[in-house]
Amino acid sequence: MSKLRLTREQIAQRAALELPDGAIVNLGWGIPNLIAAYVPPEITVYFHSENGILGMGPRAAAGEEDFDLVDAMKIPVTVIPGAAFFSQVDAHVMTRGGHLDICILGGLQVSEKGDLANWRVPGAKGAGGIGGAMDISVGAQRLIVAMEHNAKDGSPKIVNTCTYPLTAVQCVNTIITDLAVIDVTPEGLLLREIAPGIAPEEVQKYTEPKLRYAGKVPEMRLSKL
Amino acid sequence: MSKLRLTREQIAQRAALELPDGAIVNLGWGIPNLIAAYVPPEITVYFHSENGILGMGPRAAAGEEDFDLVDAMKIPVTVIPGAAFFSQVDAHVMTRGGHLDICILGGLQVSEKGDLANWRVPGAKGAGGIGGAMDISVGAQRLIVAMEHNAKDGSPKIVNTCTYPLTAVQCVNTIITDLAVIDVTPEGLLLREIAPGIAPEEVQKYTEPKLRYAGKVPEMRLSKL
Amino acid sequence: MILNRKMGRKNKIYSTVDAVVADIPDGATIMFGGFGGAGFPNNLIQGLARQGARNLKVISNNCGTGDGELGILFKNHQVTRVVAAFPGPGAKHFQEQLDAGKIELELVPQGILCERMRAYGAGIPAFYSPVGVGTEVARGKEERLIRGKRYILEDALGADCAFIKAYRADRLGNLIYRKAARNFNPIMATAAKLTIVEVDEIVEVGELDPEAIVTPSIFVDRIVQAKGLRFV
Amino acid sequence: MILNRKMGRKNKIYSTVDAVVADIPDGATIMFGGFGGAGFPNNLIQGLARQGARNLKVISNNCGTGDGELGILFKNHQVTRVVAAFPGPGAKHFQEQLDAGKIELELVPQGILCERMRAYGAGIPAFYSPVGVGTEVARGKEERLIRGKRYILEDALGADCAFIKAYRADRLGNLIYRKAARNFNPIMATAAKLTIVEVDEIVEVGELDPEAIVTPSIFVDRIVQAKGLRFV
Repeated sequence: MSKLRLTREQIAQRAALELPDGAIVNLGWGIPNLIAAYVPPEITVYFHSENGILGMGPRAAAGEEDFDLVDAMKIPVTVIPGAAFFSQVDAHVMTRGGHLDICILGGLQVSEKGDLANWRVPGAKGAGGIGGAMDISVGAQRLIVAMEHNAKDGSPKIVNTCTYPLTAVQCVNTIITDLAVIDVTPEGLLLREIAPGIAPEEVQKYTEPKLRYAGKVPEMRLSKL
Repeated sequence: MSKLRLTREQIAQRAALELPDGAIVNLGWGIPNLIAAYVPPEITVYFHSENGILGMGPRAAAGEEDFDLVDAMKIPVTVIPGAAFFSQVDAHVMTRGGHLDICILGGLQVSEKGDLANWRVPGAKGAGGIGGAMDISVGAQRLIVAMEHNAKDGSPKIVNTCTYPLTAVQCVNTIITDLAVIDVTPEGLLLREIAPGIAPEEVQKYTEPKLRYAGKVPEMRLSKL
Repeated sequence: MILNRKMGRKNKIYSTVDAVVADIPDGATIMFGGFGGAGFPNNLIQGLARQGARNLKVISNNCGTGDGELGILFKNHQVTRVVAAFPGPGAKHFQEQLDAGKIELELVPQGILCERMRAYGAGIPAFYSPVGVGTEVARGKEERLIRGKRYILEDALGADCAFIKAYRADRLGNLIYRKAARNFNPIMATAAKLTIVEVDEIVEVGELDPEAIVTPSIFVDRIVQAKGLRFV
Repeated sequence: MILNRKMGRKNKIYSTVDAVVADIPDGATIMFGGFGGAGFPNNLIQGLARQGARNLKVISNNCGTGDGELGILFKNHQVTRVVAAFPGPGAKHFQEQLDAGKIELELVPQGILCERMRAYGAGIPAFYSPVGVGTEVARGKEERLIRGKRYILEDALGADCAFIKAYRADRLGNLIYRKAARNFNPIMATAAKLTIVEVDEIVEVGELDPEAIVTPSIFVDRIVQAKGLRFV
């Protein structure tokens, strides 16, 4: 594995740059959950939580938790002025109905066609749980997956065909990893940016499907804290 | 036509006696709209309006109208303590979802099987309008039709098969007219009560399908104002 | 149909009614809130009448009262198709043009009109309904037995644009309504590509109780404060 | 299943948790509100644990955290079937019995869980959904192309009883919730034959703002005021 891979925090920093000013955003489990801290200060984004919050703010300070005000990960949070509370059915009118501008989820596998598998590792113990990921994946105007490029055993997580249970088919627009930013296009995977010091050929080596790129691929930018 | 027929107000008075204490009730156009005035004082019923009110009170007094607070007939009304406002979609979750205890609608025709036609007279001018009647008819836990027993030309409105455009099939439980109270049962129409001074045979004469009755049929009771 | 937020999620407030409807194109499908004289976006409707877009497809409970509410759009011959639950006895201009064969009408049960719009907003393309089974409403629709009962298939109903009326908006677009003026407005807000709201009052962000917001800002694209205009 | 309002629409208030759950029969299908530690009817759950009904069919987002929330019902072997979106890593007792083949699990996407319950409450028997197309969730379900897109048919989901948690009830049963403790509770209230609510506080009729009531009284059958009980 390359020693030049980005950290999870750096993946989150890069992903934060994908957020347009004013966007309504849902962040999933894992690396996506780190992104809120890296939103560029010059823009405002509005966080949606599928348990019924629009306008979620930072996590609650220790000692100031209100356990009726938690995010989808059960963490006590705050709200910003202009927030609204609603039921979970209305929260998913927003997800499934295509009202969220951008959603960023974690991933176990993403296929060449943009299929996403992110809810169960085959053979893992426990019932697993779908949660809101299927509704979010299907409805997002733009779906980004933020994940490590390779599994712990080094196997590619960007694959020709997902072998893990699917979350949704042909739903992913962009993959942001510790090696690259890759867009899913009708012509295949497009290598848009690469981590500093990495060569496109190296990214290809860690990726099962063929990556398209031409000439010099720009370096991944990172958001400042 | 019998001279002993009840008035429209008296039909409403009789219909009011069908309301159980505590019932949630929707009243339609025509005679049903007169019923609210005759609810027995010893009971409480809660009026639902399909434009988004539960707990509708009497009409607003002259000079005190709030034109944002109207019933489904566009009449300025009031609300009672404990009322709630909601959207029209939620109002019809209540109708279609079977949450209303009892609904009383007007009728143009009711068939032996309880089919109801109440939204358009064939050949009448104008586009007509379905309004909320179809949703209400389908969802009511108990549907009563309050109407005159016969059309202006004397023809029966309780018929073997409706010839007017239907509102819903097999939805009516009870018919209250100026001549009788009739229940729709799996065995056919059951003459439950008759107007004072009317003989069962006379009611039958004004009714197309066969009426079932045995022995002495009780007189229609009327609610006091 | 080229209609968009123009100013994005952060700046939704227009200073005039004419500006907020200026780019509504000919042929647009538009939902209009309102029921029984309450909750009609009358200023937006008047603005659309001045703006003059034609060949409009209208989705609304009713079709105006004389020249009032939607009446002016029919009077001006701006509408060619209507989906409605109860056009209404006062819809004089609509009725004339319907009789003259100049307007196409789809009559829909009121609750199903609501439910079809909600389905669209919720990403549901179609659903089975018990309403209208065995009636004219079922004509041309698939019928299906589900657990022994008859149902018909109803399609989701969306629009290019929703014209709605609320009581108060905050500057982000969170909305509250007033009494029975709520009616169709919150549903339509979810079912159109572009939602334009006319409000009595615009308040600062944070002034509306987060527990009592009826339409969250996500569903609102353009806001204009307009003096009350009511046709009773 | 014999479950009813008992005291009618006018008198819904029970004085104890044990009384309000006393007649829940073996084999009942029960919905439980709550998500992420917020909005669980923990007092009702504890009451049901004491009452001892068995062979219960549970509909809930998750399956408890240790002994907390729904955990106690699994610990007591009171549950034989579960419909859930995210049983949860802390659902120890559930997991043990699932692994032992003593519980049947139907895993449902969270938004579809909500939507199926809403459909039941709204009189919609089934709807087409884009969620889960091409995944395990689609297994055994009808797939259909609608306007060129793939959808699967989802059934409405109802229950004999809903156990929910609200913040305040008035004496008629109108409810308001607190922040994200609203979650599944208002939906479940519409989707069960009998809805039992546990509240922090009961107020007089007229004390709740009619514009801000989230669950109108029509959906509530029994109310019990119970001291807060939270498993964090």
